[in-house]
Amino acid sequence: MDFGLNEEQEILKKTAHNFLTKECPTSFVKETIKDEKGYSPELWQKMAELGWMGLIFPEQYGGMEGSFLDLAILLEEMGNVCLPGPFFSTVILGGLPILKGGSDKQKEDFLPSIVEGKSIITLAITEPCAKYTPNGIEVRATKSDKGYILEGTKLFVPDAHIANHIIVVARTTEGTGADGITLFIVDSKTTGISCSPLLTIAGDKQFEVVFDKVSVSKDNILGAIDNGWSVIEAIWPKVIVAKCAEMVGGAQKSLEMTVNYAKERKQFGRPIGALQAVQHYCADMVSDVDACRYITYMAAWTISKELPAIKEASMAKAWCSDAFKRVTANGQQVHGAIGFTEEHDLHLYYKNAKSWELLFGDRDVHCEIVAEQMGL
Amino acid sequence: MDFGLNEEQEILKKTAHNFLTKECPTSFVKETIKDEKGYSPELWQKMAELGWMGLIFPEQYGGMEGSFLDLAILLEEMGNVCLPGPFFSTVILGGLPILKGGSDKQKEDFLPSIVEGKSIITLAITEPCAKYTPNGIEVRATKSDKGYILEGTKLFVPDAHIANHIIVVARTTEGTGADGITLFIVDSKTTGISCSPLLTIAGDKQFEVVFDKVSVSKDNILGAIDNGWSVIEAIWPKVIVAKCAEMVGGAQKSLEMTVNYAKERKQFGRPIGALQAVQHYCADMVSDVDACRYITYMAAWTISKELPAIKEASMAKAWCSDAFKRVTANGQQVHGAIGFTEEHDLHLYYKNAKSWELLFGDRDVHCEIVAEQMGL
Amino acid sequence: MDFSLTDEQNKLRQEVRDFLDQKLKSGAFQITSNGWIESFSQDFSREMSRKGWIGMTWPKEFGGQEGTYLDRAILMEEMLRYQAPIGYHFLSDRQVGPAIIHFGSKDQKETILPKIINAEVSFALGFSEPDAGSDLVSVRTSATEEGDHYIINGQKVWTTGAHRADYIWTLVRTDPNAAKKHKGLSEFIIDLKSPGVTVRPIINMAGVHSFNEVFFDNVKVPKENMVGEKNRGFYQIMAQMDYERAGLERLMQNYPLFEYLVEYVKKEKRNGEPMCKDPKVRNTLAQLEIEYQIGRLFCYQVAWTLTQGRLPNYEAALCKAYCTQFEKRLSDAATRILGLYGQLMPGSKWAPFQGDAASSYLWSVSYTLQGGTVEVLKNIIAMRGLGLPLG
Amino acid sequence: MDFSLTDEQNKLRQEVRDFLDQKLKSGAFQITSNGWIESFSQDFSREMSRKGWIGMTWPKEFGGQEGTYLDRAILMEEMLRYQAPIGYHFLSDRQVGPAIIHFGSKDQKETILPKIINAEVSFALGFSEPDAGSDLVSVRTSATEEGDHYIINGQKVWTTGAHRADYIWTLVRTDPNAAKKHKGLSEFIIDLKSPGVTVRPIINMAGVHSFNEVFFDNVKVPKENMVGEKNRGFYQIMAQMDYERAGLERLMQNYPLFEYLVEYVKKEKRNGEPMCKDPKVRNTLAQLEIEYQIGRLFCYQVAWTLTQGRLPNYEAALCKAYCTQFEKRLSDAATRILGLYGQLMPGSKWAPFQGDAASSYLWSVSYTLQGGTVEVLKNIIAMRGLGLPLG
Repeated sequence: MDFGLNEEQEILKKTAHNFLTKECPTSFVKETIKDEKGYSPELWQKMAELGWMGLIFPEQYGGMEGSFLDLAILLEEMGNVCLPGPFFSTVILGGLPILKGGSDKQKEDFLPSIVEGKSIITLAITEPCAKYTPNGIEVRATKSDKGYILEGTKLFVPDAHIANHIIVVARTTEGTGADGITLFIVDSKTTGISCSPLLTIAGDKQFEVVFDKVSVSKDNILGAIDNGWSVIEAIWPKVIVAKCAEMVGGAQKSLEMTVNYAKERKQFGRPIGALQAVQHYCADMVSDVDACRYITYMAAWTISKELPAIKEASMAKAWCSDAFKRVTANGQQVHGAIGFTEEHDLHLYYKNAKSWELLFGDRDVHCEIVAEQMGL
Repeated sequence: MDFGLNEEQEILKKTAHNFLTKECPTSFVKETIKDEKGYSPELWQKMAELGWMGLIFPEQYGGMEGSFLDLAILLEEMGNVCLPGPFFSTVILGGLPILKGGSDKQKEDFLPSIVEGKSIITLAITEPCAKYTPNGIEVRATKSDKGYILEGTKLFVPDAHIANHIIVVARTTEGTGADGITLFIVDSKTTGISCSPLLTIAGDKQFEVVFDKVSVSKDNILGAIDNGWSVIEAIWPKVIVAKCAEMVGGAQKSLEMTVNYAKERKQFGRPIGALQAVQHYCADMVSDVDACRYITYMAAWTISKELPAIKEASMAKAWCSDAFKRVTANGQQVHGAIGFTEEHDLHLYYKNAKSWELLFGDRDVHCEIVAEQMGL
Repeated sequence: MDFSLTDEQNKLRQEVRDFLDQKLKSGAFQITSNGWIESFSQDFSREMSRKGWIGMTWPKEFGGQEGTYLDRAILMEEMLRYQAPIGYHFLSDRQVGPAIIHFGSKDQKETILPKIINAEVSFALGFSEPDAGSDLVSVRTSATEEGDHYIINGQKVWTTGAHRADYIWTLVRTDPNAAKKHKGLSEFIIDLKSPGVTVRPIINMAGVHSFNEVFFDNVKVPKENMVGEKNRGFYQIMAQMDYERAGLERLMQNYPLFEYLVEYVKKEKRNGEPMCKDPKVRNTLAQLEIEYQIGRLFCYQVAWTLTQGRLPNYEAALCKAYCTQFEKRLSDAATRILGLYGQLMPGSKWAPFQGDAASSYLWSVSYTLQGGTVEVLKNIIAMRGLGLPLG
Repeated sequence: MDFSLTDEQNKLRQEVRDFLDQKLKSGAFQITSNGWIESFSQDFSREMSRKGWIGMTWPKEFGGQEGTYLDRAILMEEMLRYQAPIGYHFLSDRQVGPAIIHFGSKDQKETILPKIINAEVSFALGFSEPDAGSDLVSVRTSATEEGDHYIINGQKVWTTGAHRADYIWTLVRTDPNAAKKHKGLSEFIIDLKSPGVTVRPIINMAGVHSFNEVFFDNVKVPKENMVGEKNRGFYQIMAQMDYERAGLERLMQNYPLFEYLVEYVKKEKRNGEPMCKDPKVRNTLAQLEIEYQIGRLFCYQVAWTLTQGRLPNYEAALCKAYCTQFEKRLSDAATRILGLYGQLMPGSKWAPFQGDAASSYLWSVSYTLQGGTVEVLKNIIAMRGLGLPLG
């Protein structure tokens, strides 16, 4: 048992923290989420230079071959500053499926480009029924002379407006199960693709992506035909735990802001942090934050060891979904009216907490998975 | 709108309160629940003399023809002192079905005797599957030469050891629905009936009642053959709201005990009631208690007006189940170790709260009914 | 006991509904959570005035209807159900008018009350300051006597609607040397167009300009604008608070969300089955319905108490504490039931019921803060209602 | 980071399990929630002693094994999973021994520690008094110097196991005139067989004689029974508390209930379907599993910190606050899942798993009170862990 970071991880954490604190202040975050693009190409390039996009990819593609645990540490720092932009989409939702299911050629085509910060990729999985399960996949890929024709609507696709490529989860054979689902790597500029922006609570960029007779070739298939879901399944614990790592960072920062405020803000002649109600809110918050951290890192470690992690990942997401939200709500209550203003920073976390609770399934969704894993 | 009691109700409430405070102190409650009989025949007779057993029965049977609201007021006071004994069984579970479904002869046979305190009656509805729904009824009544043969096991039957008669809910026609269920009023001394006591958390008397080829005549049928469930259905909102009324009284008393303790008990040089955490517990408690009272009395009033009350009753039971429990748990936390002792009185309420939460369905059971009533 | 309404009360409710249905049809407003206070329409308020629905409970001598607080509860319940645009007169009707009736001078009653009732004037409330939020006793904005005027200096904050109102009702310090700080405060009515008043917008986290900072720089205010007794302002305000805390607006700020949600899950299907068949959805909505009905009983209990001529004691604080927490749970539950759709904001493509859920989740932060935080309210319940000692 | 155990640690766990399986088979005990501390068996403790499982983390010079706190956590986890009868030595092993190692005299170390390790002596803890519960500083039981003795007068309460133990470890007032009350307290070891000691049983709400009042009427105690420095007792105790708060016993007092429950719902059918197919049951049990796993991580984090040679700061308080609240939710959820069966007490016909659910619901009242209430713990977290000012 070891709850500590090793030396390299400490350095990674510290470097990331310092860099992001400097490059991604909340003023930048607020500007960026109001901006249509939703990210800064300059910052993106700097992050690539630090090797972040390649942190977990093999050296042969220019990556650093770090562990998933390393990536979790980095993501925690990103969540800590509410970093906007397509890192999650590109590395987690885009890179991981390609690494897992891609042919050698596909890996060579995409991974170095991701690592160098030249390629932005995203994953189009959910549809109007808003599910992450095989029975939620109804977009069709019908065989044609040249390959396949994609037809249907994907919803809540992150960063589709800036993605060079979109990995599309589509049904190649009728049915509702996992069999018959195929992944396609599609150039986002292919004729027939149209994107409409959605307005989200957290200001992150999500899109409706409509595929209107979009013609793709066989070479665009990622993994085996009809067996694409296995790729999704394989990377899914990573996706979930990566999101949890961001939540840990966000929760930590919300706690710190609140504790600092409770020390400074005076009412009734003394700091409000001396009030028992405020102390108890803060104590509940630190308990929630520590719990988020341990349960998330246990899952991240399990993934790093390449052990089965479905239960661990769902335990983390179930807990973090509630706890991060609770932490930000308690933080708001301690802050009072000031936290309700746009000028203040706390709302960024409050909004992310709600957004990330809903993304990839909330507590109930993941409790059901845990129940299954318990043999219930 | 009128949230107050009328003059007669105020008198009833005050009389009941004074009588019960004097006749049913907690020392009496503790003795009685440890006693095998579980009630005091002397007190029972006094209650009959006060007219309580006849409060809601028609004058022609010796009753006072009071409203259901009056009964709720009385039950609140009974819950307030944790009155042990078979009042609930006899009047609510026994008397109401007879009043609703009984023939003239049955009413004459049983109601005056109930009113006079001479008859104790109970209802055997639940079975090992522990449900209050028609699909939980598997005890069979098979036709025989002389009438019917009862066969099967009833569980959680209150006061079966002292009941003169047991109303048995049995299946006369195969199936799982409401049709085919018949009620029988059975003399508890009939051959083939055996009772085994259960040990319950609240110390109330419940029994396993086994029917081993128990022969009953047609005259014992209460209501129509195969249509007994309609009687249960008709009285069920009353059963539920009657229990809620007891919960209101128990919650009120738990609150009072706790507030008094918070004023008297000193730690850190002052009454603990000055601590914000204790103040907030107490504020939550009074909120819960007031909510229990209003939602329960709204249901009781609806019943009194003979309006449909399924939703109102279930709203009350769903809420009171959680709230009374929460009130006693908060009360315990404010009391500290002293409340955990048998010498103290608070545990009587803590135990009743758990017991009554589970009886007649907890929050989830009743939320489902409310959902149905909402058209969901 | 009686949980029904009289025929007259039912008639009133129907009348209000008919009026609102007609206005709704005419496009005068939309049903949106939190819309009631945000929408500011003098025209709409004038129409309500003509119906006798402003100053409904006030004495006839001041132009009121002498209706009961139950009548007003019925009126408000319908206004909130529809989220009618009552921002112009709401604060004047609920709080300013009654305060003038209780504490105002003859002249104030004669000049201001008719204007409120006729929707000719709109008020904002200026109590909080940067260092006086929950702790109102610490108010520092000062009023110094100078001839027939007072000179006001200082700053108010979280002033809802100050950018649209005509007057601001303030609590200011008239005796900086009072031994006990709460004995040096007075109430003033200040014209927001007075020289020296600056209103600076504050944008809230829902992106809406709802409240403001208000700065006073040597603002001259006639002496007759003081309300009630000098240096008794704190006591006056405490009495007014019970009215502020009592209303259905604390239960129904996001009521449309609840109705939208129930309808939505009945119709919307997920994999062939209506969402309302999901046991979790059923359980959540049933629990919310129960909590809502209890909140409604709390509100009506307070209105009934007022109608009886008694002041609600701890009950108003309890009602507000309970109801605002309910509203928070409602907005959270709504976003969760909607899942990914729960993150979609007003104006977004695909947003169910105009993004009411996400928007309400943002607004809900303010519910348990405004007009006394839940924590302060619970202390009031404990001390005033239960007699627990001062903490 | 590493969430796995070493081969040696896994071997230890297996060894403990084998031992317990064998004892279980031989009928030495039954698996019942809350049984671990209630069951008091010197024989069983002697067998554990022979295994080296008492004083496991203590230095070898005092007869210990110099095992790590992680080893002890593993040992305790299995003991609690089985609810082995460890009441005889538990408090001595967890608290009394380490306190003597830290603060005791050479003589105390030499005479008492071996007896603890060999399960020859059992200790009770006498801290609380009728007027000193959460507020330990107010302890009034007095120790007055008289020749080579102290004379003890006063009363302790909530003393677990005092009716079975040999000695009581007490906090008493040695300087009634200390300017600061917490600077006048000292720790003493008192023989419960001393003349003047009276032990009066207290029956708890589960009907069990678990704790006691202990009265001291001019009890003579040799001076050498004072532990540590005179008038430093309060500081010594605060340090000991971190050990008290750290353990898995705060998470697993009713652990068997959880395992019983999970097995029960898998097997038991209601109307033909296993209970575990009910979405509500699934959701509840999954949530409990997550909460349990988090509690376990909290406990292991504290053990790891101690193993690193660092004292857990706020973490021990946090761990206990979290874990005891989990245990309460568990017992409540269990009774609800069982429905009407949830009310059946130990010994009742038809009671599922020996009435563990109902019984645990009663015991659970004490979980968030003993050894520091949840409220006191949260204040410690806020002040010690987060640096918030004294309330």
